[in-house]
Formats: sequence, C-alpha cells, structure tokens
Amino acid sequence: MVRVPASEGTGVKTNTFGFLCLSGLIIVFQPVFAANTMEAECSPAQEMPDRSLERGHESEKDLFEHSYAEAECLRKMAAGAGAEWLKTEVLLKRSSAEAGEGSWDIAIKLVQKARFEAETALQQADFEATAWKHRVIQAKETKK
Amino acid sequence: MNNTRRMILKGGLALLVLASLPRTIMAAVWPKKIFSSTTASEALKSLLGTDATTPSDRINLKVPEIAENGAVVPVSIDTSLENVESISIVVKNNPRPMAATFEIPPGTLPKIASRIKMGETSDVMAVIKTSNGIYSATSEVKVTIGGCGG
Amino acid sequence: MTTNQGAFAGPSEDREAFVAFFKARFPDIPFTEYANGIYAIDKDAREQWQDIEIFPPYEFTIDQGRVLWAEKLPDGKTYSDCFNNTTTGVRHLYPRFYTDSGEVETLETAINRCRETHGQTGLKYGGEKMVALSAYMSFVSRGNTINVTVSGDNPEAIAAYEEGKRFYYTKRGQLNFSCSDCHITSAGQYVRADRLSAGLGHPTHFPVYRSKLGEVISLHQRFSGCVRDVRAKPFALQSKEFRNLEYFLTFMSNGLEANGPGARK
Amino acid sequence: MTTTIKLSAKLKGGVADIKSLMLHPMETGSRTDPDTGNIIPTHHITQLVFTNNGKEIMVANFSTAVSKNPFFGFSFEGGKAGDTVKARWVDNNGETDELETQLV
Repeated sequence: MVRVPASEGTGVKTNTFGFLCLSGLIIVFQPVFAANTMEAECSPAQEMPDRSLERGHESEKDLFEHSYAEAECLRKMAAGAGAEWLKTEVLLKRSSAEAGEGSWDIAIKLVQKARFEAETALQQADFEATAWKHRVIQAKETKK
Repeated sequence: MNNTRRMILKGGLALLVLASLPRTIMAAVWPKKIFSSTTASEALKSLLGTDATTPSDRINLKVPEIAENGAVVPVSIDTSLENVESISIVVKNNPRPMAATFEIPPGTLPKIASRIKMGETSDVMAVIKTSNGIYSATSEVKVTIGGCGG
Repeated sequence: MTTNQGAFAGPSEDREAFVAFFKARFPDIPFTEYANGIYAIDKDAREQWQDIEIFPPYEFTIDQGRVLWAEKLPDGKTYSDCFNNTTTGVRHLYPRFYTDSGEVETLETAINRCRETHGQTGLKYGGEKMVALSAYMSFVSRGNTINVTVSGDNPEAIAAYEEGKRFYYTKRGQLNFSCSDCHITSAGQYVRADRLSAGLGHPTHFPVYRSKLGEVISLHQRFSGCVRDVRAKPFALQSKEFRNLEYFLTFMSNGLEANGPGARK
Repeated sequence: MTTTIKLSAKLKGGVADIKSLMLHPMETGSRTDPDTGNIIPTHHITQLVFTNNGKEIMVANFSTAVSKNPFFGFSFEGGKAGDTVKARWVDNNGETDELETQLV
C-alpha cells in the first residue's frame, strides 16, 4: 500500500514540463489521472509529486525506495488502463539492480525515467479514452 | 575437435554406408575449401581453377532488385549454354561468398531455383562451367533493414 | 462537423465504411486482392512471395497439424467431434461470440475448450502444437469466405466488438500509434524499408510463416509483435483484449477468402 | 515428424520438374543464442543428391548461406512416369534423411 500526499508541489510542475518537452506526442492533456479505471493496491491521489526531484530531505536509500514505490504504483495504474509502455517494467528492474549495488544516482535516474513513462502512458490512456472515436472510419456521406 | 567427434558419433553409420556405396548414390565429399573461402575470387579459383569468367547474356539470372528479406532471397538460374557441367551461386559481399554449387550430369537441364541468405546489399553472380569455358551473369540485390515487417 | 457518430454506428456500417475507405485509397486494387495482404499493394514483393509460395515452408506445419488433428483425445473423441464440418473447414467462422462464456471465442480457444471437454489439458498458445493445429484448420478452410457474425440482438457480442474496435483505433506505446494509424491512414506508405499493409484482409491468411523468424506464428503473436513495435507492452496471447481485436478485425474482412496459412517476410 | 523432406516430381512435355523442401535450421555458426549468449554452432545441409531410378541426376552442394528450411528445384530430361525419384540430404553433423516419390 502506497499512500502519497496530494499536493501542488513544484515537483509536479517540473515533471510536467519535462514530459511535455520530451514526448512531443501528446498535445492535449489534463494532469488528472484516470485512476478510476482500476483498483490497484496502490492508490495515489490525483496528483503525486515526484519526490525524487527534491533531493536532500531523505537518505538516498529512502528516496529510492519511495520513488520506486510510486513509480511502480503508476506503472500498475498504466497497466490497469491497458496502456503500459514496453520498457517501464524493465527500467524498474534495472533500477532495483543498480540500487542493490549501491549505485543510488543511477537507480534514481532509472526510476525517474520509469515514472515518466508510466505517467505519460496514463496521460495517453486518458486522452485516448475519447480520442479514438474520432479516428473511426466513417461513411463518406456525412449527413447532419 | 568437438564437432569432429560428434560427427563420428552421430554420423558414423552414415559415413560407413557412404563409403561402401558407388558414386551414383552419394557424390563426392562436400567441397569444404570452396565454401570456407572468404573472397569470391578465392572460392572460384578453388572450384574452377580460375576466377576469370566470361559475362554471358545467355545466362538468365533471376533475383529480386530489393530483397523482401535478406534471410530468404529467391534465386533462379537457367541458361541456353550447352554442355553445362556446374552452376554456382556467388554472393560477393557475404562473409563466405560461395552460397551453393550444383553439379549437372548429362540429361539434367541447366536450370535451378533456390533461396539464399544475404547479409547486406551485394552483387549476386551465377557462374556456369561448360565444356567450353566459364561464364557468368551478375545482378545486384539490395538488402534493407526492415521496419515492422509483414 | 466531426461527431462521435461513427464510433456508435453498427458493425455492418463500420465494415462498409472500412471497405469503402480502401476502395477510395487504392482504386485499382480489387476487393478480393486484400486477402493477399501487402502483396495486394507491393508488386516487387509480390513476385518474391509467389516464388516462396511455389513450395512454402509452412507445409511441414500443416503436416504436423494434420497428424495432431487426427489424434484421439483421452475419452476417444477427436477434434472433429467438437467442430461442425471439419472436412470443409471452420476457420472462416471464427472468431465468434460464445454465449456460454459471454466472451469471444477464437479457433485457438475453441481447440483448447475441446481438449478440456474431452479430458485433455489445454495447449500453450503460440506453441508449436497449437500453431500447427490452427494452421492445418486454416489449410482445410482455404477457399471459404470469411463470415464472422456480430449478432445485433446480443448486446454482449456488440460490446466485445466495440472493445475490439476501440483497441484498433487507440494510440498506444511510446511511439503513440494506433493500429489504424499504420494500417488505415498510412497503408501503402513506407516505415523504413517496409511498406505498411492494409488493415482490410489482415486476418485472412494466418497462421503465417515468417521468413524473418523461420517459423509459423499465430495471429495473436503478430498482434503482440505490432504492439511491441509501437513500444507498448503486449497483451497475452488469447487475452480478452486480443480476442476482441481479432473479432473486430476479422469482421472487417468478411467477404474475403480465407487463404491461410500464408508466408510473409 | 516422420520426414524432413517434401518432394514433388512432375512430368511436363518430356521434362521432369523436381521441387524439394527440407526441414533444417541451416545455422550459420555466427549467431548467438539470445538466452545464453553462446554461439550457436554451425549446422547445415552440405549435400543434397537426387537420383532417378538410382541414376544420379543432381548434386547440390550447400553452404550455410542457403536459407533455413531450404528450397531447391531443378529439371531433367529422360524421365518416364512411374520412375522413382529420390532426394537425400546429409548435413555437417553427419545426420541424413531421404525420401522417394514416383514421377507423375
């Protein structure tokens, strides 16, 4: 069970900006996750600041573990929405392995990447919940 | 070494049988040297004694211009040349250029079809040995890196 | 005005619009040709394909399937006892909506249901034996016309069809592509060195010998490959998602000839 | 499986048309097993020999550059309906298989 405080922290903004820049794929989005599509063990509130971006408050180990739990939670949500990306789970596995070696910096970077993928996948699923309908091939005569 | 031992174990019986059969049942030993040559010239020299071939428009070499898949490239060769003794397929840019060679006894038509692997874009040569000389036809086949495939 | 109207049109209207799209996109290609996949569009590749079809490598798989199909199940029954008309084939009637389970049944899940009914464990989807059985039944069914029904008076069947349709048009993965992006919008275009085939006719020729892999694969393995290609995590073979997708996609190909198994690059 | 060979032998206007397909991995010896990282050893058909009523009509020598599950077709003159055409392959491990069919 992962409980994450809902707050409008700066972490969210940074992260949002990050994936806007990077993805360039999703034009329209709302920073509200379609969390109702699943009943995962974890249930983050609508917004979950990425605490891995606010370094210095915790030990690296604690930071990694929290970040990992959050990212894994988001991944499960994406999977529940049928929208998980190909490598998210791989990134998490690799991060665990790096953490096991004590390479916290690399481990946290990998977690951040996984989290970014999971969040973007959720945004994608949310947008696609209605967007797909506009792509359905329709008969040419568009009668009003 | 390992390979040799396995061959003896598994193929011992087969080899024994082969040795005792007349040539009409199983042909001469597989020409390993030709197939391990790393250049077309070396392969042709060890097969035919020379790498000098005469280009001939009497050879019909049919290969695709762009291979759908480098793992399966259809090749067919036929010729109106007479007294053909062998037909060989040479892929110049393959690590071992000699792909296959076919011995043509009298009565068998100089006409073969097979499918070969190509590692990259390359000239493909049909080399035909007749009682009069050695002839060839060459055609380039482009091999591309796929996207999603099929 | 763009409306969502299309999403809620009935299956028959969907299919008519789907076929009409390709007719407008490729006016020179007759409807029946779509059963040949990309070779309906790509003339160069077509010649190489025809060369391979002279003596296709999937013949060994058909033979294997023929032997498996004839084997007796533990209670003495055979697969033929589970299916009607196995002499002329049943492939073209699948997938279908199976009311007992309330889900879409594909030929592969029907084969496993048959095994289980007659005291045998199910085969692994995508495994050599299941693919061989499926390929054999495709071979027996050659020449029949694909005729998948989505019964208008069964809301569950309609819902499954709609789920498949949603899957087909939904963008997914890191590359953010839907099935329709490649196989409707961009059909005939190049993705690197490959030309994209038309969505119409996709399921007619499975299972398929892939030259690239040197083996015969099922339709769901191909789905899985496509989902992976857009960098999304694939669903399990014969998962509900893929069965619904097959239901929608095969319904779109109604009227085409069942011509599996096939050979592809 | 019972056989690794498919063979068709058909007469067309005095010419016998032979087509064959072999079930064989044709490993080049330069691929690595993705699971173990080990090189997959070379394993390929070296020779494919055809006879008609015992008379040798074709010897095909293959390298690893012949595609997986090799296809080979050729034609010969002088065959009659009912003749026995035999295909026999041997690979670099000494494994072998053969199949006979009647010319039709």
